[in-house]
Amino acid sequence: MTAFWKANQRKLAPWLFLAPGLLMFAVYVIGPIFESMWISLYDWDGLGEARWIGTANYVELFDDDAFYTSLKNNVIWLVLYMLAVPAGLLIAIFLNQTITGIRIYKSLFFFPFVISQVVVGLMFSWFYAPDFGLFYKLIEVFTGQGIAILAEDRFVTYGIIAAGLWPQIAYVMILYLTGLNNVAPDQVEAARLDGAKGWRMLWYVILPQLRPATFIAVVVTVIGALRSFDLVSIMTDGGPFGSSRVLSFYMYEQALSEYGYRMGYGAAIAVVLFAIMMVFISGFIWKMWRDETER
Amino acid sequence: MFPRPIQQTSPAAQTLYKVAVPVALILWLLPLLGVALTSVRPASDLAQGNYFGWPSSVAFSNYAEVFTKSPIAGYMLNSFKVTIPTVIGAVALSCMTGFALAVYRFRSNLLVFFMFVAGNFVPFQILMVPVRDLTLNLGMYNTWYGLALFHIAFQTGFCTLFMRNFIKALPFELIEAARVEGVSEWRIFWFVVLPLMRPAIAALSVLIFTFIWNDFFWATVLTTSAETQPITAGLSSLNGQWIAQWHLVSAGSILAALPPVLMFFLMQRHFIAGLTLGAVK
Amino acid sequence: QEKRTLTYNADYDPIPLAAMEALIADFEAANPDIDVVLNNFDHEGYKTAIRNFLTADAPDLANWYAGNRMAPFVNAGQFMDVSDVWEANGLSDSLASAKASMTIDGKQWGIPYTYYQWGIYYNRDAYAAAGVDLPADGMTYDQFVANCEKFAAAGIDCLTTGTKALWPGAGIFDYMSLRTNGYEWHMDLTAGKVEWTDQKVRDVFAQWARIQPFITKNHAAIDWQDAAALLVQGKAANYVMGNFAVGVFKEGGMTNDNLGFMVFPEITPGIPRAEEAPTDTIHIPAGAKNVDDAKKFLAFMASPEAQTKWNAAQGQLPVNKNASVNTEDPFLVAGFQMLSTAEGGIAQFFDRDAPAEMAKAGMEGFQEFMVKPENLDAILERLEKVRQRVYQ
Amino acid sequence: MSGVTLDRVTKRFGEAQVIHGVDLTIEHGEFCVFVGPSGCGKSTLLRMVAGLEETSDGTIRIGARDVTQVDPSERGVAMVFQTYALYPHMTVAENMGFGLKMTGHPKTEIDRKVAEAARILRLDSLLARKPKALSGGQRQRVAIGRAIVRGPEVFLFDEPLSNLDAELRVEMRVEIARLHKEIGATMIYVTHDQVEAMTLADKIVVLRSGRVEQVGRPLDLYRDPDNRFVAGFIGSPSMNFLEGTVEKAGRVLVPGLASSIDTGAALPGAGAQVVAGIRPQNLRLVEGATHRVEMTEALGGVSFVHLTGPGGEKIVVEARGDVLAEGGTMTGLAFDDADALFFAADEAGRRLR
Amino acid sequence: MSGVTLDRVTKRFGEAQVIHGVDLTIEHGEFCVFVGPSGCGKSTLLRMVAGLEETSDGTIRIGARDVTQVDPSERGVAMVFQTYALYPHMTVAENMGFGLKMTGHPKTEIDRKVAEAARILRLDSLLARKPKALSGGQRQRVAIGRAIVRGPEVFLFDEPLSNLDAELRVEMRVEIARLHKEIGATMIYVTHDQVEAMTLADKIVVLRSGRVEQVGRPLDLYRDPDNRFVAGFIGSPSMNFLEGTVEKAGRVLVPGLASSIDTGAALPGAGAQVVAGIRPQNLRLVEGATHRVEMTEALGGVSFVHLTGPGGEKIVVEARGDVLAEGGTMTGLAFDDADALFFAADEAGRRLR
Ligand SMILES: Nc1ncnc2c1ncn2[C@@H]1O[C@H](COP(=O)(O)OP(=O)(O)OP(=O)(O)O)[C@@H](O)[C@H]1O
Ligand SMILES: Nc1ncnc2c1ncn2[C@@H]1O[C@H](COP(=O)(O)OP(=O)(O)OP(=O)(O)O)[C@@H](O)[C@H]1O
Ligand SMILES: [Mg+2]
Ligand SMILES: [Mg+2]
Repeated sequence: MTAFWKANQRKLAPWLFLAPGLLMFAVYVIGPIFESMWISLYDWDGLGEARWIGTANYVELFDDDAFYTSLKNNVIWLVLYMLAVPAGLLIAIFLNQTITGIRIYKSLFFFPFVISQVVVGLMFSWFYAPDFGLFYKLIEVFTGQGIAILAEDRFVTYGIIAAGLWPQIAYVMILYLTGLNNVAPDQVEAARLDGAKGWRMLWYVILPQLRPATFIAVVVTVIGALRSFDLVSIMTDGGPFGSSRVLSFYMYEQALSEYGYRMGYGAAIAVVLFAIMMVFISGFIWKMWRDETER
Repeated sequence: MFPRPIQQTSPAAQTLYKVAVPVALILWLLPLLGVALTSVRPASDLAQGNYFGWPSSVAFSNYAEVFTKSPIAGYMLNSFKVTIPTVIGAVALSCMTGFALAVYRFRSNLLVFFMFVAGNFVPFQILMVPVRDLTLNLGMYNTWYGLALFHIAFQTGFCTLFMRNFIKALPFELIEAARVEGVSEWRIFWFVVLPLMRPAIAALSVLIFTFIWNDFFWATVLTTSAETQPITAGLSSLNGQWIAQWHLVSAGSILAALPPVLMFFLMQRHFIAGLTLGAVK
Repeated sequence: QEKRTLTYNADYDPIPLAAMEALIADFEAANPDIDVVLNNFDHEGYKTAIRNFLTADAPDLANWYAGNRMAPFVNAGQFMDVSDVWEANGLSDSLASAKASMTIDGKQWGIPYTYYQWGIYYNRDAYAAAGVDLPADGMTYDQFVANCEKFAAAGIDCLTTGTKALWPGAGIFDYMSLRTNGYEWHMDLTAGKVEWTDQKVRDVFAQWARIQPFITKNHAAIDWQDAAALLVQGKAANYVMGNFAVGVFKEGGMTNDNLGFMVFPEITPGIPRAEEAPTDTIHIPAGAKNVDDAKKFLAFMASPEAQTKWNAAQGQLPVNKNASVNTEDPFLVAGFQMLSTAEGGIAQFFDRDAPAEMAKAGMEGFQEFMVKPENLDAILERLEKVRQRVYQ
Repeated sequence: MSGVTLDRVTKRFGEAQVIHGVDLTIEHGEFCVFVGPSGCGKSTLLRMVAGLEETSDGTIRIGARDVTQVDPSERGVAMVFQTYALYPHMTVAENMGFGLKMTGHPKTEIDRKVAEAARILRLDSLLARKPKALSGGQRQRVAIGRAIVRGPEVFLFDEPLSNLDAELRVEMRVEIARLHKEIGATMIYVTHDQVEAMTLADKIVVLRSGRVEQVGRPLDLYRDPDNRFVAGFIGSPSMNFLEGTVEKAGRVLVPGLASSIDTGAALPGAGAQVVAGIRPQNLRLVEGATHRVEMTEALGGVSFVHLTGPGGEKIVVEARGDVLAEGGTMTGLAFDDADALFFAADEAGRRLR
Repeated sequence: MSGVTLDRVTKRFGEAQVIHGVDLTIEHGEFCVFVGPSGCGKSTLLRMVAGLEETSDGTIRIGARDVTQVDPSERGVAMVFQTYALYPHMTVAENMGFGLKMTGHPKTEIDRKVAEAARILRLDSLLARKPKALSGGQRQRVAIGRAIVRGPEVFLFDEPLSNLDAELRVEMRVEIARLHKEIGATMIYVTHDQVEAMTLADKIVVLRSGRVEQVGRPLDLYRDPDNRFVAGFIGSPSMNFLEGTVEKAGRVLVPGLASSIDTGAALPGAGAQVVAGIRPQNLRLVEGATHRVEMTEALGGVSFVHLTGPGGEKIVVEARGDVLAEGGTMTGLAFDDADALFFAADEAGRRLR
């Protein structure tokens, strides 16, 4: 036994170290992904027997207006959420100075990210609240007619995205602040000698160096956009009349909410969402794989 | 350094900057300030339509009311019950997985690693139905440990990415030196690597604390009653009860936000290191 | 002495919660060996929670609703057959009015203990402020619409509602439907027997469209309590609501003097008047551990004494015909009067009469219609699609 | 005319003063090397000329122009950094043309100048590569190319070769010498390396703690240092320093060398302490038993023999060929009196001439 | 007895073979230095001896024991890394005692051994410090101390001094020599540095691309290299190589030196091409006009004169003192025929003896 252990210690050790984590992860994450794909082929209300229906859930999905609304909103989320990247960069540049107290300022700017999205959602609901919300009032002052953002199917998604952007910008800002910290000072100096200033310095010299930060910022922003559930749930519950749904919320609604309990259908939505996400995950993994094997 | 240090610009620009930063900060935190202000606004102010003016008096009683008239204390306790074991569990597991993936060369190393990474980015909705089922079958539905167990498993993905990159950045010679000295693998992990991982552990702990404390989705999926729901889900249902009572909603929100905010302030350096190290590496 | 616990999951708002706690105290006094543990849920959250706790961690008692709404649980075997309780306590007689809505496959699956009428609550002060005559008995829809124009001129919302949670809109629809096409047709519609693109459905919406412009603008952004505040403040004049709202109105400062109630006005003349009165019920989950005591509690809740007491406190109507109505409360009296003279029939509520999925889609459609009446065609086509799938 | 003139130039970082009123004139076309121990202010001074550090006090002139307050990009200087500071995302050609592009030169002109610089530095075949795909020496050449392209009046180099390995350093050193000859611009060069300083410089500036210790031609510094610091700093292996006592005018007793030395230097009065300095190259092992051989390092062509003097003084002798004096044996030591230098025995160690 | 014997040792990383069947015997107590260009496999070979890399083929013996498949911890070797690899969270004493503690030695014994090692390395006063609070040289001493404590049969050093600055390197070099003398264990030492190799080694192993080019005592390699590669690699500045033609037996015409050389080496037939090698130290400038002076690098004690031969050959001459031959002038070149070495003109460049 000990002899065997001695001889194979280094072969076995990694697997022993991996075992607990891998087991948990397999049971709770990897397994369920496939299970969901399987469930999406059933009609099941979570109470009785599941009924095999093949791809019927997907067929239905492709003829479901609510699904398309969610999909469209998801695309809007994705696109607009990307604003967090330039916005975060701007704030980071704005704050990348050394005046007294700047550390406090930076952490206060970062605040929204630390706060739960539930709380953020409540804050913005209050901000948008008709009749007395600050935003409503502001609009009223400027246009004479307040807008209840969360009751307007044209604006509601944008209103929620704005709430989501708030913490997301803070997150991106921190990533960029760290990135700016690591910008090679000698390159900046070389560029100064070369006569690059302001925007051109940013564009030609700084941004290329911030590429890793930008990459991560984009990744977390994409993930944030596609996972968006909390804000929709808190602020509108998908309303008005379902116009602010996104896939992640619609999935929950179909599978677990008051009028839902179509587990199979919900799983099908999740699978579609997963497929979309997989595009980005693959990209990320591909880049990581390249980085890993390069060394 | 970019942009050019403000100290090198004209005095006027410097003054302008020193004014601009706090002003920008106030605008940026406007929603938060509004809510903070509302949380100490007496209910009578709201009834009289005094939403934005200075509160007629500072009503800390709102907080007292939140505590006495709602189970918010219980919700917060539940949050701690879920969060703390999760932090410990996920960090412990990922120290080991991270060590295994960073130190050993074996065939499926990258494969396992990428599996953790990919799993970490999965939209968790796809896990919802099976995980809920699994938790039900394990008899852990609507318990803090059922929720914590899932969080541990799921966070292990991110933590592994983080830990692995951290250990990878340690000098590998340390491990080789120990091997030449005849130290067994487990002891290398325990005596050589683990002590060096303290900063990473601190960073991950605060990070995971915030993530889990702020989790809402799984709280709604895996818990249902006031006895088990953490603060996020609790706040959401209280919001359903406190219609038009913004002073209470605000006070509750502030309370819910407080622990992660405190955590962030106390452990700020670690927190930011965690965010960026895990991400940018 | 060891007490037997009886766990009870419920979803009461504060007022009914107090009433139920008082009743539980009575019950415990009468049964000193039983300890009732009440787990109270957020009203909205409860509807999600019940699915989970029924299968995972069943209590001994659970609140729910009559009608189609309990069908999924009954069909999935999650509720216990309590016909024996009905039998033993002669409930078929005393609860006769609700027996039909409690019966599936010839068995009873729970105990109804309260219902409440819907109708229009109005603010007399708002009427006065706009110079509109107070509504009188037998008021027609045309008159109501005419009043709305006067309210609009005075800057008051004629009709208010808060549809953030969707269901308040369904109350309006139900009345539009019941008044336009009658009870039988409405029940056919919710039972999936009528196409949503049918002309008669369009008739209903055509009537609705007449008052749509006078409904509070931001109704989709606010909860029903917010809308109640508008009524209280006199910013709105009328509110199609259930009787449970009276408590909220009064809490906001209204009194019997300025809060009025009227029957929803007649639209198509000659149709027998039907009303809406959702019934709340208590059930024993199939997974209950203490079934004997649970049945005892059901019998207790079915008793005229308990129902009298609870409904008096809550301001609702008891189902037990032997119970008494609080005559001090003009709204209860009016409601009792209204329901007892509703020759057309009594509907539960859209989301209890129609299956869940249809209900959800329908309520979303109603909300959309109230915001964008021009989308009617698209809405109806969508609902028809759902109907075809749900009832297949 | 583009010499560089520093006039009482001072630099303070907050409280700390790191450059103490340096006066220096560098002629047009001269190759000037700054040397000195780490932290003495070489880089700081260079960066002040470049405009990358503000000048706290004093004036910097390039040619006739006072550039003390002028922006770096307008001083007509180009700098080559120790780390190369190439833009990693640009190709070699883009790196070299970047400065011209920023100052709005037309594309054809940029291409022409880049091609010209690439020719001078033999980089033609690498123009399309990214810096990552280049060796250290090639990167350094690109960094120099980037400087050339802008056609500056003054080139500044901050330890440009210290990241290269020994072989490449030699090669690049020759390259830089050739470059200087070819374009004839004024160059200021910071280095740690004796050989670079000695071989490249027209003029060496020895700095210590932000002050100029001596300025002069390389061999002048080697042969005729102004003080003990310069004497010890220039030349490798270092000069041996030994305590001595003035016997009488023109004669110093140096016990460490076991002899008295006749000198023409202006000595203090008899009995005063002085320090004698003599280079390892100027010592010879002879028959005798005054010194103990500690160890011999034979490097092939040359050997370093480590001796201990009678009073325990450590002395290094450079011997030609692979003389193998065994550790532990005794030996004698010979030298020309004329090769010995004398310094004051105080902190400053002023040369006695 | 704990010499190290490598027998046809081979290493493959996947497809790439980096060590090609190395045979090598290192005697007990010998100080063996591996040198060779970067990437030639020095570290790999050392790590194979340590057991940190698996051996693809062949046998490694320490003393009489075949350790090819033995775990690093049981080979009785200790290794000192270029980066020191000290455990940053342990004190010096803990660092040194860690290996013993992990293998279950009693505390008193550990303390004794650590104290002993600390004495040898003069680390006594630092035992309670953390590595962070040590200078580079002290860290390196601790790393060596950690190796000593375990009392291994074989010490392995992988460029232990290359992270130190020039001055400290010299000091630590002497330290390591002293240590070897004191404990007399077998040592294998990898370095890039000529001086370290020449001064420390009992035996130098010159590696190229995973093959042993020559093994021998330092001065033997310097004087008597087996091939052109070794001749060029050992010695600084590098040997000058010039093309030559065999005139007749025992005589080679070397146009680059403008002369014919008599030699006892076994030459190929008349008319054949050979390569003549002669070290810069063995060349003298004399009156004449055969070579053009390109440039002189005067370093004070010594000067390197760069010449171009009649056919454009580049030749370096090391001249004593600060001979200043002006660039552009013509000069003659003299040398002893005996100092010239000859090599085959092919790729391998085998020495002709
Ligand atoms: N930004 C700064 N703030 C404060 N002190 C500085 C700064 N830059 C340099 N110094 C100090 O100025 C002195 C000179 O630094 P400098 O870099 O010019 O030395 P150096 O001669 O180039 O040294 P090295 O040979 O190590 O490069 C040092 O004591 C250094 O600590
Ligand atoms: N893990 C590895 N996988 C693949 N190839 C490797 C690995 N380690 C080393 N090599 C290759 O083996 C060869 C020898 O490497 P090694 O590190 O032994 O060289 P070295 O002589 O120590 O060089 P240096 O002087 O630069 O340290 C190199 O070509 C290197 O690229
Ligand atoms: Mg410097
Ligand atoms: Mg190596």
